[in-house]
Amino acid sequence: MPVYSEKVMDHFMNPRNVGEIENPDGVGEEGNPVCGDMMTFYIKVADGRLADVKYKTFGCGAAIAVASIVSEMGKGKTLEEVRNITPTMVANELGGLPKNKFHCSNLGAQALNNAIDDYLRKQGKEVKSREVTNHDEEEE
Amino acid sequence: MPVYSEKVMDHFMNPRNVGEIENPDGVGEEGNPVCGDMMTFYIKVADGRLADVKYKTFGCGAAIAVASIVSEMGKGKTLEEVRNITPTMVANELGGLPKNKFHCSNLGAQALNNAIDDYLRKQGKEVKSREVTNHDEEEE
Amino acid sequence: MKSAYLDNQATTPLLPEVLETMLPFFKESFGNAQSLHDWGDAPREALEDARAEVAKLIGGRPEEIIFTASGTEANNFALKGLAQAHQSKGKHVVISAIEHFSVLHSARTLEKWGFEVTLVPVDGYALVDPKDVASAMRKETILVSVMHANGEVGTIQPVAEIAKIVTAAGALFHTDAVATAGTIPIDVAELGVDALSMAANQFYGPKGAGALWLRKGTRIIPLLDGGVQEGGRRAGTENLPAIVGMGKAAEIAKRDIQSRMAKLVGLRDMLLHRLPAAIDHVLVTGHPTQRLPGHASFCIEFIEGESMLMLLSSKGIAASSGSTCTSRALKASHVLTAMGLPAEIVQGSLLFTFGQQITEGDVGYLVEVLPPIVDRLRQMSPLYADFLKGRR
Amino acid sequence: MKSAYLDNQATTPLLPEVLETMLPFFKESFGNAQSLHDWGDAPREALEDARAEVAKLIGGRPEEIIFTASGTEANNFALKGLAQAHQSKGKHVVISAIEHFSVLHSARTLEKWGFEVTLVPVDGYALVDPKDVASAMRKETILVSVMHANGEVGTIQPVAEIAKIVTAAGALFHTDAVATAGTIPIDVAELGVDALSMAANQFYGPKGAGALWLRKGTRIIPLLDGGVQEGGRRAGTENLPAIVGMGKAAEIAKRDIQSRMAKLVGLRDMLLHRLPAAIDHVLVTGHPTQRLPGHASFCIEFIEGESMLMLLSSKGIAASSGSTCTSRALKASHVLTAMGLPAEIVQGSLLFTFGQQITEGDVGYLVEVLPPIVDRLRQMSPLYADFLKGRR
Ligand SMILES: Cc1ncc(COP(=O)(O)O)c(C=O)c1O
Ligand SMILES: Cc1ncc(COP(=O)(O)O)c(C=O)c1O
Repeated sequence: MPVYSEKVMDHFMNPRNVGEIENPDGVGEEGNPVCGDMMTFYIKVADGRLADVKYKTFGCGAAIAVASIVSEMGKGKTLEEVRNITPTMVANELGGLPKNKFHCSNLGAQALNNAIDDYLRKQGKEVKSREVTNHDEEEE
Repeated sequence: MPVYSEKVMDHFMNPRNVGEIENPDGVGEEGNPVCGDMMTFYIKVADGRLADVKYKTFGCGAAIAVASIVSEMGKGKTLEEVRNITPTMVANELGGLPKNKFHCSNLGAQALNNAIDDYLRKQGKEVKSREVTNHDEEEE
Repeated sequence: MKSAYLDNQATTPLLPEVLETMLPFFKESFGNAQSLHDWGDAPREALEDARAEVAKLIGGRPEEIIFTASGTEANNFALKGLAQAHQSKGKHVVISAIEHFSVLHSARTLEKWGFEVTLVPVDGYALVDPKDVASAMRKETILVSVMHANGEVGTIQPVAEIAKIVTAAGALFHTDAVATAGTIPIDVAELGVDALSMAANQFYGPKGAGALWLRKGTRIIPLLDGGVQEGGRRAGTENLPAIVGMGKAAEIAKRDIQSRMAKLVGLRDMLLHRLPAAIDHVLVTGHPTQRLPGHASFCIEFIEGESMLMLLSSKGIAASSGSTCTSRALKASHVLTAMGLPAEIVQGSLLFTFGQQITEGDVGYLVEVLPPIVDRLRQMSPLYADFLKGRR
Repeated sequence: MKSAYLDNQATTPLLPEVLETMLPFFKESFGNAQSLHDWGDAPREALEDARAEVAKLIGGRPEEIIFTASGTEANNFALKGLAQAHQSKGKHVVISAIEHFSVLHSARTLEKWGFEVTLVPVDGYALVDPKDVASAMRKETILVSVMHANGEVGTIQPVAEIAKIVTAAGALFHTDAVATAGTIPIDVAELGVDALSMAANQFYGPKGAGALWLRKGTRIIPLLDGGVQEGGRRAGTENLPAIVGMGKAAEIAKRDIQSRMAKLVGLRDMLLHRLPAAIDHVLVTGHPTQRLPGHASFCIEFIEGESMLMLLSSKGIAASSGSTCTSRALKASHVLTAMGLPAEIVQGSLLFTFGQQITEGDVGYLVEVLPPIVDRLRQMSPLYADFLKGRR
């Protein structure tokens, strides 16, 4: 019984969209105080949508897969749509995560949100830092 | 690894001198308060020696083997010689006894001694009940 | 020489097909179930499969199974772990007087730790009266442990009835099902218990694997502190081969339990009837009907158990006894004593426990060889002599 | 695909000849070692033979060996059992900061039971300074436990020196030798300890068997209450096959220990030199010479252990790590932390533990596949990017 789902393994072995964007419209970092993992997301915005998403990540297999799937989930979406991505959605998209790795899904969604915050601030908008949480209680 | 020595097994499977003596010169009983085993020895005395020794016993394999070997050790011996039979001598004669069965060797020597006491009393001699013990500390 | 292993209570033989399922975990799948690399995958999967099978055997959920190394460990874990976890609610524990030593002595340890323990008596059949449990309960009672069936006399307790009383009083109820799990059908929901102990070597599984079923959400303090195995409730590298064997044995037991029982009950009843017919002054111990399927226990008067066992062994028959002399600690069976049997009767205890390997021929052989053995020992017995002379 | 199992610290594979000696006890010799009839004879004899072999491995006497089901159980037994047995003399216990969780968490349980526990620190090599033990000792110190070698960084402690201090102060000294027994020579008399834990699956024996060696005459309170097995100090039906396997594994280890060590030390040193040469920013963790023969541990900067393990696993290599992410409890290795390594360095922990099956080719293969893995992960790492930009 492998620890991770096939989807997680696929995104871990072949992470999509890794890297940095030169002159990004927004940069968002997030670190996990529990495990020390870190993610940095870079975004390009066009027509209110994420035209490009890239990231760097320091962390476990789950963290890398989460970053990869979040980059895919975010790309092409409107900022509002991205705001609605919850950790549970991320975990589900990956075919589930081990219980003790669920927090990684949080990390990805949060870092991408932070990048949007950064973009909006650069646009001169006032932004309250927001915490990405589940709207539901699916997390055990 | 059998629990008992070969000698114990031999005396258990083929106990010598089992039975009662009609009109014995002495009868000695001994019961063990720890395990509930009981032995009754019957003796015939002639010329200051045990001319015959028989017994009945209720108890474990060790108790039966002890009674048997004690009857053999006692037969033909002078009363004084019999008095000197210690539990350790009995156990040694049997090729050793398991630690928790050592008390059985006590039982046999004691019951035979009690029979001698009984004989002496019948002879009108004054007898102090004596406890059979080891002179040494071989018992662990 | 003929031989018959009639001591399945001591341990059952391992089924060859159970050993087959264990072997890969001694060989290519030797890895540690906690390892993240590929060597951990097969062990981890097998561990969870076994958990599911063991849960199914007793109608529980997989996540409610905590593997241990023995029935003894499961009992120690239940008694000490539950008492410690719930002591803020009270420090009173109730057990029956005929529990296995692993429960009884765990309860003594609890006393040393400041708990109070009440022993509930049994009747002449070794049955616990649920009313006695009810009256033993106090406001501060946190835990009751009454075994499902006793290994020495085979009596099956009215566990469901007792569980109702205990649960209504707000205490936890543990049952030692080491003698019953895999032997008679068990459904933890029907029994209404909170915790249940079992051991694989009682149902043709390997030694070294036991389990505590613990109702979901029930708090317990680990007995073995350390790593994260078993959800942090029982540390130590998992004994994968043994656990896998327990899973397989559970699966087979679940499948075959009715036919196994049918076979044993018939032969057991045959022995329960034929032995007292063949030997005078024999008592059947335990309950006439509420008893384990393969369990026939007796007391043979005027003689002692160990010497019978030795002579039976010389005829190729394995049995056991609750006599003082057969106990390493030189104590008479606390079970037979609690049933009110006098000391010299207890000395004549003799116990035959059948397994699936038994045949009708074995029962016949036993009934043929035992009477002369009894005779021979009685001829040597001063108690029997006294009896014949009318002195008893 | 090539494959190399470099995680022998998690568990060693079972030697085929050890399995051979175990098999009869799954088959014809399935009996209970406590049984008085013939079925008990072979198991009883095998049990005592195994006890003698395990005693011989560490220079103890057979009657000083108490079999357990794991190293974890031996450690729990030692800590809890010795502390409880001697608490009338005082309630202070000393352990090192880098003990295995089975010692560390047992000590926490002791704290809940009213004992005081002092943790002795280690230096950057994970070495305990005997002077620190000396200054941790108090009048009421009854027990000190310092491991023989640490499984995570391989450092071997100056146990004999510490034992002298502890003994002179009148306290008992236990050492967790799970990582060393069967791996390096041990003589309990030379070490001067009072109790020593070991586990069979660390020296090519089976899972499910461990032992506590306890100096003759030392009082201990059982962890597992129940029957009379192991002299009444550890109850529960003996796991005969596993114990027999432990005995055989001990016999072989005793015989081969020098040649086994020679083989491992050579390959270990090769890896300790070649890996830092092949990869930049690599730290060797643990002591350069005072370390387990087959033990090579590192921290690879800027990346995390679990992702390295997964990529190694995809290349057929089994290893382990002390990173937060590889721990189920999401705690960074308390060992690496106690050595003073910063959190982000600890995250890059990587540990290779060799067994007798290893070849020089395996080391070569590892040194070939690891650098591109590290490269790939560093390319993804924001920490590495920062480093390159001179921000760290
Ligand atoms: C009812 C009962 N409980 C517990 C045990 C202890 O089991 P183990 O010796 O496997 O630890 C036994 C053993 O026969 C038993 O019959
Ligand atoms: C030093 C040390 N002690 C104790 C243990 C626990 O052993 P087990 O998991 O076999 O119970 C280990 C396990 O690797 C260890 O390395």
